[in-house]
Amino acid sequence: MSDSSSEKAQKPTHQEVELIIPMLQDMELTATQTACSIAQHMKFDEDRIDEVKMALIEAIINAFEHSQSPDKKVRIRFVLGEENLTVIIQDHGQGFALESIEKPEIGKKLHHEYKRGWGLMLIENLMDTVYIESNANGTTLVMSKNRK
Amino acid sequence: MSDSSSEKAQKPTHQEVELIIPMLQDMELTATQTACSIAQHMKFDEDRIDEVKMALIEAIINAFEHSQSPDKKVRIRFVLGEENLTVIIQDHGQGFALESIEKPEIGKKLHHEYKRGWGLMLIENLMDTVYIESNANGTTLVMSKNRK
Amino acid sequence: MSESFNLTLEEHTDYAIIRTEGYVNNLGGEKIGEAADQLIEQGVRKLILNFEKSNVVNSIGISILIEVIEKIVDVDGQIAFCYLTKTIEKTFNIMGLTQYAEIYATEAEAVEKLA
Amino acid sequence: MSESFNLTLEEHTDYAIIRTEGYVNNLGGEKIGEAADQLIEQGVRKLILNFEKSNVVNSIGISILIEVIEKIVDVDGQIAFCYLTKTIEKTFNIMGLTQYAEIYATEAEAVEKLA
Ligand SMILES: Nc1ncnc2c1ncn2[C@@H]1O[C@H](COP(=O)(O)OP(=O)(O)O)[C@@H](O)[C@H]1O
Ligand SMILES: Nc1ncnc2c1ncn2[C@@H]1O[C@H](COP(=O)(O)OP(=O)(O)O)[C@@H](O)[C@H]1O
Repeated sequence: MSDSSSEKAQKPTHQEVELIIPMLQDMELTATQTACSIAQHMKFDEDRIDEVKMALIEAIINAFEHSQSPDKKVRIRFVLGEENLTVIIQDHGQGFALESIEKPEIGKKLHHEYKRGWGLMLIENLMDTVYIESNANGTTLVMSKNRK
Repeated sequence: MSDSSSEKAQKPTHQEVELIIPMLQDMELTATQTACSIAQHMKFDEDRIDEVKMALIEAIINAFEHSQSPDKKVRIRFVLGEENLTVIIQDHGQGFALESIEKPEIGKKLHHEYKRGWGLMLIENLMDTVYIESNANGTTLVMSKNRK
Repeated sequence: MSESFNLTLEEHTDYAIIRTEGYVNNLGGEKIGEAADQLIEQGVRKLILNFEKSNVVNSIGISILIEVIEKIVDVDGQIAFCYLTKTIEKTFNIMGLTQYAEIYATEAEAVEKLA
Repeated sequence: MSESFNLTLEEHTDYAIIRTEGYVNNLGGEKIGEAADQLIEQGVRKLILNFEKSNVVNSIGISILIEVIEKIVDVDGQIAFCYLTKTIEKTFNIMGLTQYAEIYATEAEAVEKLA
Protein backbone atom coordinates (compact mmCIF):
# COMPACT_ATOMS: atom_id res chain seq x y z
CA MET A 1 0.00 0.00 0.00
CA SER A 2 2.92 2.33 0.63
CA ASP A 3 3.53 2.95 -3.06
CA SER A 4 -0.09 3.46 -4.07
CA SER A 5 0.45 7.16 -4.74
CA SER A 6 3.35 6.48 -7.09
CA GLU A 7 1.20 3.87 -8.82
CA LYS A 8 -1.52 6.43 -9.32
CA ALA A 9 1.00 8.87 -10.72
CA GLN A 10 1.87 6.43 -13.46
CA LYS A 11 0.34 6.86 -16.87
CA PRO A 12 -2.46 4.37 -17.38
CA THR A 13 -1.20 1.47 -19.46
CA HIS A 14 -3.39 1.30 -22.50
CA GLN A 15 -4.72 -2.02 -23.60
CA GLU A 16 -3.45 -3.06 -26.98
CA VAL A 17 -4.49 -5.62 -29.57
CA GLU A 18 -1.94 -6.65 -32.17
CA LEU A 19 -2.73 -8.24 -35.51
CA ILE A 20 -0.26 -9.39 -38.14
CA ILE A 21 -1.67 -10.24 -41.56
CA PRO A 22 -0.05 -11.65 -44.68
CA MET A 23 -0.19 -9.66 -47.92
CA LEU A 24 -3.02 -11.63 -49.46
CA GLN A 25 -5.99 -10.46 -51.51
CA ASP A 26 -8.80 -9.23 -49.24
CA MET A 27 -6.86 -9.78 -46.00
CA GLU A 28 -7.60 -6.13 -45.20
CA LEU A 29 -11.16 -7.27 -44.55
CA THR A 30 -9.98 -9.50 -41.72
CA ALA A 31 -8.35 -6.46 -40.17
CA THR A 32 -11.54 -4.41 -40.52
CA GLN A 33 -13.48 -7.19 -38.77
CA THR A 34 -11.01 -7.10 -35.90
CA ALA A 35 -11.20 -3.30 -35.80
CA CYS A 36 -14.98 -3.42 -35.81
CA SER A 37 -15.10 -5.77 -32.86
CA ILE A 38 -12.66 -3.62 -30.87
CA ALA A 39 -14.49 -0.39 -31.65
CA GLN A 40 -17.82 -1.99 -30.69
CA HIS A 41 -16.20 -3.12 -27.46
CA MET A 42 -15.24 0.55 -26.91
CA LYS A 43 -18.83 1.58 -27.65
CA PHE A 44 -18.04 3.59 -30.78
CA ASP A 45 -21.13 4.32 -32.85
CA GLU A 46 -21.62 2.51 -36.16
CA ASP A 47 -20.74 5.50 -38.37
CA ARG A 48 -17.45 6.15 -36.66
CA ILE A 49 -16.61 2.45 -36.78
CA ASP A 50 -17.30 2.46 -40.51
CA GLU A 51 -14.96 5.41 -41.02
CA VAL A 52 -12.15 3.69 -39.11
CA LYS A 53 -12.70 0.58 -41.26
CA MET A 54 -12.44 2.57 -44.50
CA ALA A 55 -9.25 4.36 -43.35
CA LEU A 56 -7.78 1.04 -42.24
CA ILE A 57 -8.48 -0.55 -45.62
CA GLU A 58 -6.63 2.30 -47.32
CA ALA A 59 -3.63 2.09 -45.01
CA ILE A 60 -3.37 -1.68 -45.44
CA ILE A 61 -3.75 -1.77 -49.21
CA ASN A 62 -1.03 0.87 -49.42
CA ALA A 63 1.33 -1.45 -47.55
CA PHE A 64 0.21 -4.40 -49.71
CA GLU A 65 0.61 -2.51 -52.97
CA HIS A 66 3.52 -0.16 -52.46
CA SER A 67 5.77 -1.32 -49.65
CA GLN A 68 7.51 -4.24 -51.43
CA SER A 69 8.12 -5.55 -47.95
CA PRO A 70 10.23 -8.73 -48.11
CA ASP A 71 8.38 -10.37 -45.19
CA LYS A 72 5.07 -9.79 -46.98
CA LYS A 73 3.36 -8.94 -43.73
CA VAL A 74 1.56 -5.94 -42.26
CA ARG A 75 1.43 -5.35 -38.53
CA ILE A 76 -1.55 -3.54 -37.10
CA ARG A 77 -1.81 -2.41 -33.50
CA PHE A 78 -5.01 -1.16 -31.92
CA VAL A 79 -4.47 0.97 -28.84
CA LEU A 80 -7.64 1.24 -26.77
CA GLY A 81 -7.53 4.70 -25.21
CA GLU A 82 -10.00 6.21 -22.78
CA GLU A 83 -11.47 8.52 -25.36
CA ASN A 84 -10.05 7.29 -28.63
CA LEU A 85 -8.90 4.33 -30.66
CA THR A 86 -5.43 4.57 -32.18
CA VAL A 87 -4.51 2.24 -35.02
CA ILE A 88 -0.87 1.81 -36.02
CA ILE A 89 -0.22 0.23 -39.42
CA GLN A 90 3.33 -0.82 -40.04
CA ASP A 91 5.26 -2.47 -42.86
CA HIS A 92 8.96 -3.23 -43.29
CA GLY A 93 9.05 -2.15 -46.90
CA GLN A 94 10.97 0.45 -48.89
CA GLY A 95 9.14 3.51 -47.60
CA PHE A 96 8.37 6.67 -49.55
CA ALA A 97 8.96 10.40 -49.46
CA LEU A 98 5.83 11.84 -47.94
CA GLU A 99 6.63 15.40 -49.14
CA SER A 100 6.53 14.22 -52.76
CA ILE A 101 2.89 13.14 -52.51
CA GLU A 102 0.53 15.53 -54.27
CA LYS A 103 -2.91 16.24 -52.93
CA PRO A 104 -5.36 14.70 -55.43
CA GLU A 105 -8.08 16.81 -57.06
CA ILE A 106 -11.04 15.41 -58.93
CA GLY A 107 -10.83 18.13 -61.62
CA LYS A 108 -7.28 17.06 -62.46
CA LYS A 109 -8.03 13.34 -62.34
CA LEU A 110 -10.80 13.55 -64.92
CA HIS A 111 -9.24 13.29 -68.40
CA HIS A 112 -5.94 12.39 -66.92
CA GLU A 113 -4.44 8.91 -67.30
CA TYR A 114 -3.61 8.53 -63.59
CA LYS A 115 -6.77 8.35 -61.51
CA ARG A 116 -5.27 6.85 -58.36
CA GLY A 117 -3.66 8.58 -55.38
CA TRP A 118 -6.62 9.02 -53.01
CA GLY A 119 -5.73 6.72 -50.12
CA LEU A 120 -3.72 9.01 -47.85
CA MET A 121 -6.08 11.92 -48.43
CA LEU A 122 -9.04 9.75 -47.44
CA ILE A 123 -7.28 8.55 -44.30
CA GLU A 124 -6.60 12.19 -43.31
CA ASN A 125 -10.24 13.07 -43.80
CA LEU A 126 -11.79 10.03 -42.15
CA MET A 127 -9.63 10.00 -39.01
CA ASP A 128 -9.15 12.66 -36.33
CA THR A 129 -5.35 12.63 -36.27
CA VAL A 130 -2.87 11.01 -38.64
CA TYR A 131 0.89 10.75 -38.40
CA ILE A 132 3.16 9.04 -40.94
CA GLU A 133 6.78 8.02 -40.52
CA SER A 134 8.45 6.50 -43.55
CA ASN A 135 12.03 5.64 -44.36
CA ALA A 136 14.08 2.94 -46.06
CA ASN A 137 13.17 0.52 -43.24
CA GLY A 138 9.47 0.81 -43.79
CA THR A 139 6.38 2.85 -43.14
CA THR A 140 4.42 3.43 -39.94
CA LEU A 141 1.06 5.16 -40.11
CA VAL A 142 -0.49 6.17 -36.79
CA MET A 143 -4.13 7.21 -36.94
CA SER A 144 -6.63 7.99 -34.19
CA LYS A 145 -10.35 8.34 -34.01
CA ASN A 146 -12.08 9.94 -31.04
CA ARG A 147 -15.00 8.08 -29.56
CA LYS A 148 -17.13 11.18 -30.14
CA MET B 1 14.24 -20.95 -63.64
CA SER B 2 17.01 -23.45 -62.95
CA ASP B 3 15.84 -24.13 -59.42
CA SER B 4 12.13 -24.38 -60.16
CA SER B 5 12.07 -28.11 -59.44
CA SER B 6 13.65 -27.64 -56.04
CA GLU B 7 11.16 -24.85 -55.38
CA LYS B 8 8.31 -27.17 -56.21
CA ALA B 9 9.75 -29.79 -53.89
CA GLN B 10 9.53 -27.35 -50.99
CA LYS B 11 6.60 -27.55 -48.65
CA PRO B 12 4.12 -24.79 -49.41
CA THR B 13 4.59 -21.97 -46.94
CA HIS B 14 1.31 -21.52 -45.17
CA GLN B 15 -0.12 -18.10 -44.72
CA GLU B 16 -0.48 -17.06 -41.13
CA VAL B 17 -2.42 -14.39 -39.27
CA GLU B 18 -1.32 -13.50 -35.77
CA LEU B 19 -3.45 -11.80 -33.14
CA ILE B 20 -2.40 -10.78 -29.64
CA ILE B 21 -5.18 -9.78 -27.27
CA PRO B 22 -5.08 -8.44 -23.72
CA MET B 23 -6.85 -10.36 -20.96
CA LEU B 24 -9.93 -8.17 -20.87
CA GLN B 25 -13.58 -9.09 -20.45
CA ASP B 26 -15.11 -10.16 -23.78
CA MET B 27 -11.84 -9.80 -25.75
CA GLU B 28 -12.39 -13.40 -26.86
CA LEU B 29 -15.15 -12.03 -29.07
CA THR B 30 -12.64 -9.93 -30.99
CA ALA B 31 -10.69 -13.10 -31.67
CA THR B 32 -13.80 -14.90 -32.87
CA GLN B 33 -14.51 -12.03 -35.26
CA THR B 34 -11.00 -12.33 -36.66
CA ALA B 35 -11.40 -16.12 -36.92
CA CYS B 36 -14.74 -15.73 -38.65
CA SER B 37 -13.32 -13.42 -41.29
CA ILE B 38 -10.38 -15.78 -41.95
CA ALA B 39 -12.60 -18.86 -42.17
CA GLN B 40 -14.98 -17.04 -44.53
CA HIS B 41 -11.98 -16.11 -46.64
CA MET B 42 -11.14 -19.84 -46.74
CA LYS B 43 -14.75 -20.59 -47.77
CA PHE B 44 -15.62 -22.59 -44.65
CA ASP B 45 -19.35 -23.07 -44.28
CA GLU B 46 -21.18 -21.16 -41.53
CA ASP B 47 -21.66 -24.17 -39.22
CA ARG B 48 -18.00 -25.10 -39.23
CA ILE B 49 -17.05 -21.45 -38.66
CA ASP B 50 -19.38 -21.36 -35.67
CA GLU B 51 -17.75 -24.45 -34.19
CA VAL B 52 -14.28 -22.96 -34.55
CA LYS B 53 -15.54 -19.79 -32.84
CA MET B 54 -16.94 -21.74 -29.89
CA ALA B 55 -13.73 -23.77 -29.46
CA LEU B 56 -11.68 -20.57 -29.71
CA ILE B 57 -13.75 -18.89 -27.00
CA GLU B 58 -13.11 -21.83 -24.68
CA ALA B 59 -9.37 -21.88 -25.34
CA ILE B 60 -9.08 -18.12 -24.77
CA ILE B 61 -11.15 -17.94 -21.60
CA ASN B 62 -9.02 -20.78 -20.20
CA ALA B 63 -5.92 -18.66 -20.75
CA PHE B 64 -7.71 -15.61 -19.29
CA GLU B 65 -8.99 -17.46 -16.25
CA HIS B 66 -6.35 -20.03 -15.37
CA SER B 67 -2.97 -19.07 -16.82
CA GLN B 68 -2.05 -16.27 -14.39
CA SER B 69 0.20 -15.04 -17.17
CA PRO B 70 2.21 -12.03 -15.98
CA ASP B 71 2.05 -10.32 -19.40
CA LYS B 72 -1.75 -10.61 -19.34
CA LYS B 73 -1.83 -11.39 -23.04
CA VAL B 74 -2.94 -14.28 -25.22
CA ARG B 75 -1.38 -14.93 -28.59
CA ILE B 76 -3.47 -16.53 -31.28
CA ARG B 77 -2.11 -17.71 -34.61
CA PHE B 78 -4.29 -18.76 -37.50
CA VAL B 79 -2.53 -20.98 -40.04
CA LEU B 80 -4.39 -21.07 -43.34
CA GLY B 81 -3.81 -24.54 -44.75
CA GLU B 82 -5.00 -25.91 -48.07
CA GLU B 83 -7.66 -28.08 -46.51
CA ASN B 84 -7.81 -26.90 -42.92
CA LEU B 85 -7.51 -24.00 -40.53
CA THR B 86 -5.19 -24.44 -37.57
CA VAL B 87 -5.53 -22.13 -34.59
CA ILE B 88 -2.75 -21.95 -32.02
CA ILE B 89 -3.64 -20.35 -28.68
CA GLN B 90 -0.71 -19.54 -26.46
CA ASP B 91 -0.19 -17.99 -23.04
CA HIS B 92 2.91 -17.50 -20.94
CA GLY B 93 1.25 -18.52 -17.71
CA GLN B 94 1.84 -21.21 -15.11
CA GLY B 95 0.60 -24.14 -17.16
CA PHE B 96 -1.19 -27.23 -15.83
CA ALA B 97 -0.90 -31.00 -15.73
CA LEU B 98 -3.06 -32.25 -18.56
CA GLU B 99 -3.17 -35.80 -17.20
CA SER B 100 -4.84 -34.58 -14.01
CA ILE B 101 -7.87 -33.24 -15.89
CA GLU B 102 -10.95 -35.44 -15.47
CA LYS B 103 -13.43 -35.92 -18.27
CA PRO B 104 -16.63 -34.17 -17.14
CA GLU B 105 -19.92 -36.05 -17.01
CA ILE B 106 -23.29 -34.42 -16.70
CA GLY B 107 -24.54 -37.10 -14.29
CA LYS B 108 -21.75 -36.28 -11.87
CA LYS B 109 -22.09 -32.52 -12.26
CA LEU B 110 -25.75 -32.50 -11.25
CA HIS B 111 -25.98 -32.30 -7.46
CA HIS B 112 -22.29 -31.66 -7.21
CA GLU B 113 -20.88 -28.30 -6.10
CA TYR B 114 -18.40 -28.01 -9.00
CA LYS B 115 -20.24 -27.63 -12.29
CA ARG B 116 -17.33 -26.32 -14.37
CA GLY B 117 -14.65 -28.19 -16.30
CA TRP B 118 -16.20 -28.45 -19.78
CA GLY B 119 -13.91 -26.29 -21.89
CA LEU B 120 -11.23 -28.75 -22.99
CA MET B 121 -13.79 -31.46 -23.64
CA LEU B 122 -15.82 -29.12 -25.84
CA ILE B 123 -12.71 -28.09 -27.79
CA GLU B 124 -11.91 -31.78 -28.41
CA ASN B 125 -15.41 -32.38 -29.69
CA LEU B 126 -15.81 -29.26 -31.81
CA MET B 127 -12.45 -29.44 -33.59
CA ASP B 128 -10.96 -32.18 -35.77
CA THR B 129 -7.57 -32.41 -34.07
CA VAL B 130 -6.37 -30.93 -30.79
CA TYR B 131 -2.93 -30.95 -29.25
CA ILE B 132 -1.98 -29.36 -25.94
CA GLU B 133 1.48 -28.60 -24.62
CA SER B 134 1.66 -27.15 -21.12
CA ASN B 135 4.52 -26.55 -18.73
CA ALA B 136 5.73 -23.96 -16.24
CA ASN B 137 6.40 -21.53 -19.11
CA GLY B 138 2.85 -21.56 -20.33
CA THR B 139 0.28 -23.39 -22.38
CA THR B 140 -0.01 -23.87 -26.13
CA LEU B 141 -3.17 -25.36 -27.55
CA VAL B 142 -3.08 -26.31 -31.24
CA MET B 143 -6.43 -27.09 -32.81
CA SER B 144 -7.41 -27.73 -36.42
CA LYS B 145 -10.63 -27.83 -38.30
CA ASN B 146 -10.92 -29.34 -41.76
CA ARG B 147 -12.67 -27.32 -44.40
CA LYS B 148 -15.08 -30.24 -44.91
CA MET C 1 -16.68 -2.37 -21.72
CA SER C 2 -18.65 -5.63 -21.71
CA GLU C 3 -21.18 -6.96 -24.18
CA SER C 4 -24.65 -5.97 -23.14
CA PHE C 5 -26.85 -8.83 -21.98
CA ASN C 6 -30.55 -8.50 -21.41
CA LEU C 7 -33.44 -10.74 -20.61
CA THR C 8 -37.19 -10.44 -20.48
CA LEU C 9 -39.65 -12.61 -18.60
CA GLU C 10 -43.09 -13.76 -19.55
CA GLU C 11 -44.96 -15.44 -16.69
CA HIS C 12 -48.01 -17.65 -17.10
CA THR C 13 -49.99 -19.61 -14.52
CA ASP C 14 -48.09 -22.84 -15.02
CA TYR C 15 -44.96 -21.91 -16.98
CA ALA C 16 -42.58 -19.03 -17.67
CA ILE C 17 -40.47 -17.93 -20.61
CA ILE C 18 -37.04 -16.31 -20.24
CA ARG C 19 -35.97 -14.59 -23.46
CA THR C 20 -32.27 -13.73 -23.55
CA GLU C 21 -30.33 -11.29 -25.68
CA GLY C 22 -26.53 -11.33 -25.94
CA TYR C 23 -23.54 -13.38 -24.86
CA VAL C 24 -24.31 -16.12 -22.33
CA ASN C 25 -21.00 -15.94 -20.45
CA ASN C 26 -20.51 -15.74 -16.66
CA LEU C 27 -22.44 -12.46 -16.48
CA GLY C 28 -25.22 -13.51 -18.83
CA GLY C 29 -25.45 -16.90 -17.12
CA GLU C 30 -25.74 -15.28 -13.70
CA LYS C 31 -28.60 -13.08 -14.85
CA ILE C 32 -30.42 -16.14 -16.19
CA GLY C 33 -29.69 -17.97 -12.91
CA GLU C 34 -31.11 -15.15 -10.81
CA ALA C 35 -34.24 -14.89 -12.93
CA ALA C 36 -34.77 -18.66 -12.78
CA ASP C 37 -34.26 -18.74 -8.98
CA GLN C 38 -36.94 -16.14 -8.54
CA LEU C 39 -39.38 -17.91 -10.85
CA ILE C 40 -38.85 -21.25 -9.10
CA GLU C 41 -39.32 -19.50 -5.75
CA GLN C 42 -42.63 -18.16 -7.06
CA GLY C 43 -43.70 -21.72 -7.81
CA VAL C 44 -42.90 -21.96 -11.53
CA ARG C 45 -42.15 -25.57 -12.47
CA LYS C 46 -41.96 -25.33 -16.24
CA LEU C 47 -39.33 -23.05 -17.73
CA ILE C 48 -38.68 -22.16 -21.36
CA LEU C 49 -35.43 -20.46 -22.32
CA ASN C 50 -35.66 -18.66 -25.65
CA PHE C 51 -32.11 -18.09 -27.01
CA GLU C 52 -33.20 -16.54 -30.31
CA LYS C 53 -31.06 -13.46 -29.65
CA SER C 54 -28.17 -15.29 -27.98
CA ASN C 55 -25.91 -16.76 -30.63
CA VAL C 56 -22.83 -16.99 -28.48
CA VAL C 57 -22.36 -18.91 -25.23
CA ASN C 58 -19.36 -20.15 -23.27
CA SER C 59 -18.91 -23.07 -20.93
CA ILE C 60 -18.96 -20.84 -17.85
CA GLY C 61 -22.40 -19.61 -18.85
CA ILE C 62 -23.54 -23.16 -19.57
CA SER C 63 -22.33 -24.29 -16.11
CA ILE C 64 -24.80 -21.84 -14.64
CA LEU C 65 -27.51 -23.27 -16.89
CA ILE C 66 -26.69 -26.69 -15.39
CA GLU C 67 -27.43 -25.19 -11.96
CA VAL C 68 -30.79 -24.04 -13.25
CA ILE C 69 -31.47 -27.50 -14.69
CA GLU C 70 -30.56 -29.03 -11.32
CA LYS C 71 -32.99 -26.80 -9.48
CA ILE C 72 -35.79 -27.56 -11.92
CA VAL C 73 -35.09 -31.29 -11.62
CA ASP C 74 -35.20 -30.96 -7.81
CA VAL C 75 -38.73 -29.57 -7.89
CA ASP C 76 -39.85 -32.19 -10.45
CA GLY C 77 -40.20 -29.48 -13.05
CA GLN C 78 -39.41 -29.31 -16.75
CA ILE C 79 -37.02 -27.11 -18.71
CA ALA C 80 -36.81 -26.50 -22.45
CA PHE C 81 -34.63 -24.42 -24.77
CA CYS C 82 -35.68 -23.03 -28.11
CA TYR C 83 -34.10 -21.21 -31.06
CA LEU C 84 -30.64 -22.61 -30.37
CA THR C 85 -28.02 -22.18 -33.08
CA LYS C 86 -26.77 -25.46 -34.53
CA THR C 87 -23.51 -25.11 -32.62
CA ILE C 88 -25.17 -24.39 -29.28
CA GLU C 89 -27.47 -27.37 -29.79
CA LYS C 90 -24.46 -29.53 -30.64
CA THR C 91 -22.70 -28.25 -27.51
CA PHE C 92 -25.69 -29.12 -25.31
CA ASN C 93 -25.70 -32.59 -26.86
CA ILE C 94 -21.98 -33.10 -26.32
CA MET C 95 -22.36 -32.09 -22.68
CA GLY C 96 -25.43 -34.25 -22.14
CA LEU C 97 -27.74 -31.39 -21.13
CA THR C 98 -30.30 -32.91 -23.45
CA GLN C 99 -30.77 -35.78 -20.96
CA TYR C 100 -32.45 -33.30 -18.63
CA ALA C 101 -33.66 -30.50 -20.89
CA GLU C 102 -35.73 -30.52 -24.06
CA ILE C 103 -34.76 -28.60 -27.18
CA TYR C 104 -37.46 -27.25 -29.51
CA ALA C 105 -37.10 -25.33 -32.73
CA THR C 106 -39.56 -22.58 -31.82
CA GLU C 107 -41.04 -21.03 -28.71
CA ALA C 108 -44.54 -21.98 -29.85
CA GLU C 109 -43.50 -25.61 -30.06
CA ALA C 110 -41.90 -25.47 -26.62
CA VAL C 111 -45.05 -23.94 -25.11
CA GLU C 112 -47.22 -26.58 -26.76
CA LYS C 113 -45.14 -29.52 -25.57
CA LEU C 114 -44.47 -28.24 -22.06
CA ALA C 115 -47.67 -26.48 -21.10
CA MET D 1 -9.76 -16.88 -51.93
CA SER D 2 -11.29 -13.53 -52.82
CA GLU D 3 -14.58 -11.99 -51.77
CA SER D 4 -17.24 -12.75 -54.29
CA PHE D 5 -18.44 -9.77 -56.31
CA ASN D 6 -21.48 -9.86 -58.54
CA LEU D 7 -23.49 -7.42 -60.55
CA THR D 8 -26.76 -7.48 -62.39
CA LEU D 9 -27.90 -5.17 -65.19
CA GLU D 10 -31.31 -3.76 -65.91
CA GLU D 11 -31.52 -2.02 -69.28
CA HIS D 12 -34.24 0.41 -70.29
CA THR D 13 -34.65 2.44 -73.45
CA ASP D 14 -32.96 5.52 -72.09
CA TYR D 15 -31.19 4.41 -68.93
CA ALA D 16 -29.60 1.41 -67.27
CA ILE D 17 -29.19 0.22 -63.71
CA ILE D 18 -26.11 -1.63 -62.45
CA ARG D 19 -26.76 -3.36 -59.14
CA THR D 20 -23.61 -4.48 -57.36
CA GLU D 21 -23.05 -7.00 -54.61
CA GLY D 22 -19.81 -7.22 -52.64
CA TYR D 23 -16.52 -5.41 -52.14
CA VAL D 24 -15.82 -2.65 -54.71
CA ASN D 25 -12.03 -3.11 -54.84
CA ASN D 26 -9.86 -3.41 -57.98
CA LEU D 27 -11.73 -6.57 -59.08
CA GLY D 28 -15.20 -5.28 -58.27
CA GLY D 29 -14.37 -1.92 -59.84
CA GLU D 30 -13.16 -3.58 -63.03
CA LYS D 31 -16.36 -5.55 -63.36
CA ILE D 32 -18.36 -2.35 -62.98
CA GLY D 33 -16.09 -0.63 -65.51
CA GLU D 34 -16.56 -3.38 -68.09
CA ALA D 35 -20.33 -3.39 -67.65
CA ALA D 36 -20.45 0.41 -67.97
CA ASP D 37 -18.24 0.37 -71.10
CA GLN D 38 -20.59 -2.03 -72.78
CA LEU D 39 -23.68 -0.06 -71.82
CA ILE D 40 -22.18 3.21 -73.08
CA GLU D 41 -21.14 1.44 -76.30
CA GLN D 42 -24.77 0.34 -76.70
CA GLY D 43 -25.82 3.96 -76.45
CA VAL D 44 -26.82 4.22 -72.80
CA ARG D 45 -26.35 7.80 -71.58
CA LYS D 46 -27.95 7.59 -68.15
CA LEU D 47 -26.49 5.20 -65.63
CA ILE D 48 -27.66 4.33 -62.14
CA LEU D 49 -25.35 2.45 -59.81
CA ASN D 50 -27.21 0.72 -56.99
CA PHE D 51 -24.76 -0.07 -54.15
CA GLU D 52 -27.36 -1.49 -51.76
CA LYS D 53 -25.38 -4.72 -51.39
CA SER D 54 -21.94 -3.11 -51.50
CA ASN D 55 -21.06 -1.75 -48.08
CA VAL D 56 -17.31 -1.77 -48.55
CA VAL D 57 -15.25 0.04 -51.19
CA ASN D 58 -11.62 1.02 -51.51
CA SER D 59 -9.92 3.87 -53.34
CA ILE D 60 -8.70 1.58 -56.13
CA GLY D 61 -12.29 0.62 -56.86
CA ILE D 62 -13.37 4.25 -56.68
CA SER D 63 -10.62 5.23 -59.17
CA ILE D 64 -12.30 2.92 -61.66
CA LEU D 65 -15.64 4.58 -60.89
CA ILE D 66 -13.96 7.91 -61.78
CA GLU D 67 -13.13 6.40 -65.20
CA VAL D 68 -16.79 5.50 -65.62
CA ILE D 69 -17.80 9.04 -64.62
CA GLU D 70 -15.34 10.45 -67.15
CA LYS D 71 -16.78 8.34 -69.95
CA ILE D 72 -20.33 9.34 -69.06
CA VAL D 73 -19.30 13.02 -68.94
CA ASP D 74 -17.67 12.62 -72.37
CA VAL D 75 -20.93 11.47 -73.96
CA ASP D 76 -22.91 14.21 -72.19
CA GLY D 77 -24.62 11.59 -70.08
CA GLN D 78 -25.64 11.42 -66.44
CA ILE D 79 -24.59 9.12 -63.64
CA ALA D 80 -26.19 8.58 -60.25
CA PHE D 81 -25.50 6.39 -57.20
CA CYS D 82 -28.07 5.12 -54.75
CA TYR D 83 -28.17 3.26 -51.44
CA LEU D 84 -24.70 4.41 -50.42
CA THR D 85 -23.67 3.84 -46.81
CA LYS D 86 -23.01 7.04 -44.89
CA THR D 87 -19.27 6.45 -45.07
CA ILE D 88 -19.23 5.78 -48.82
CA GLU D 89 -21.29 8.93 -49.39
CA LYS D 90 -18.87 10.89 -47.20
CA THR D 91 -15.96 9.43 -49.18
CA PHE D 92 -17.51 10.46 -52.50
CA ASN D 93 -18.00 13.95 -51.08
CA ILE D 94 -14.42 14.19 -49.82
CA MET D 95 -13.14 13.16 -53.23
CA GLY D 96 -15.45 15.50 -55.11
CA LEU D 97 -17.22 12.79 -57.12
CA THR D 98 -20.45 14.51 -56.23
CA GLN D 99 -19.52 17.36 -58.60
CA TYR D 100 -20.10 14.97 -61.48
CA ALA D 101 -22.40 12.31 -60.07
CA GLU D 102 -25.71 12.53 -58.23
CA ILE D 103 -26.45 10.62 -55.04
CA TYR D 104 -29.99 9.51 -54.26
CA ALA D 105 -31.31 7.60 -51.29
CA THR D 106 -33.27 5.03 -53.27
CA GLU D 107 -33.23 3.53 -56.74
CA ALA D 108 -36.78 4.73 -57.35
CA GLU D 109 -35.71 8.30 -56.63
CA ALA D 110 -32.70 7.97 -58.95
CA VAL D 111 -34.90 6.63 -61.76
CA GLU D 112 -37.39 9.45 -61.25
CA LYS D 113 -34.78 12.22 -61.29
CA LEU D 114 -32.66 10.83 -64.12
CA ALA D 115 -35.15 9.25 -66.49
N1 LIG E 1 3.13 1.79 -47.05
C1 LIG E 1 3.66 2.41 -48.12
N2 LIG E 1 4.88 2.00 -48.60
C2 LIG E 1 5.43 2.61 -49.67
N3 LIG E 1 4.85 3.64 -50.33
C3 LIG E 1 3.65 4.07 -49.91
C4 LIG E 1 3.01 3.50 -48.79
N4 LIG E 1 1.84 4.16 -48.59
C5 LIG E 1 1.76 5.08 -49.54
N5 LIG E 1 2.85 5.06 -50.35
C6 LIG E 1 3.15 5.97 -51.48
O1 LIG E 1 2.24 7.04 -51.42
C7 LIG E 1 1.53 7.16 -52.64
C8 LIG E 1 0.13 7.70 -52.40
O2 LIG E 1 -0.65 6.76 -51.71
P1 LIG E 1 -2.21 6.89 -51.71
O3 LIG E 1 -2.57 8.29 -51.43
O4 LIG E 1 -2.74 5.88 -50.78
O5 LIG E 1 -2.67 6.56 -53.19
P2 LIG E 1 -2.43 5.29 -54.13
O6 LIG E 1 -2.22 4.11 -53.23
O7 LIG E 1 -3.67 5.19 -54.93
O8 LIG E 1 -1.24 5.59 -54.97
C9 LIG E 1 1.56 5.79 -53.24
O9 LIG E 1 1.42 5.81 -54.64
C10 LIG E 1 2.95 5.30 -52.82
O10 LIG E 1 3.93 5.81 -53.69
N1 LIG F 1 -4.34 -22.02 -20.41
C1 LIG F 1 -4.39 -22.66 -19.22
N2 LIG F 1 -3.52 -22.35 -18.22
C2 LIG F 1 -3.56 -22.98 -17.04
N3 LIG F 1 -4.45 -23.94 -16.73
C3 LIG F 1 -5.36 -24.30 -17.68
C4 LIG F 1 -5.37 -23.69 -18.95
N4 LIG F 1 -6.36 -24.26 -19.67
C5 LIG F 1 -6.93 -25.17 -18.88
N5 LIG F 1 -6.33 -25.21 -17.67
C6 LIG F 1 -6.66 -26.14 -16.55
O1 LIG F 1 -7.50 -27.15 -17.02
C7 LIG F 1 -8.72 -27.18 -16.26
C8 LIG F 1 -9.86 -27.63 -17.14
O2 LIG F 1 -10.17 -26.64 -18.09
P1 LIG F 1 -11.57 -26.64 -18.83
O3 LIG F 1 -11.88 -28.02 -19.29
O4 LIG F 1 -11.54 -25.63 -19.90
O5 LIG F 1 -12.64 -26.28 -17.72
P2 LIG F 1 -12.77 -24.99 -16.76
O6 LIG F 1 -12.08 -23.85 -17.43
O7 LIG F 1 -14.23 -24.79 -16.62
O8 LIG F 1 -12.13 -25.39 -15.45
C9 LIG F 1 -8.85 -25.79 -15.69
O9 LIG F 1 -9.63 -25.77 -14.54
C10 LIG F 1 -7.40 -25.42 -15.42
O10 LIG F 1 -6.96 -25.98 -14.21
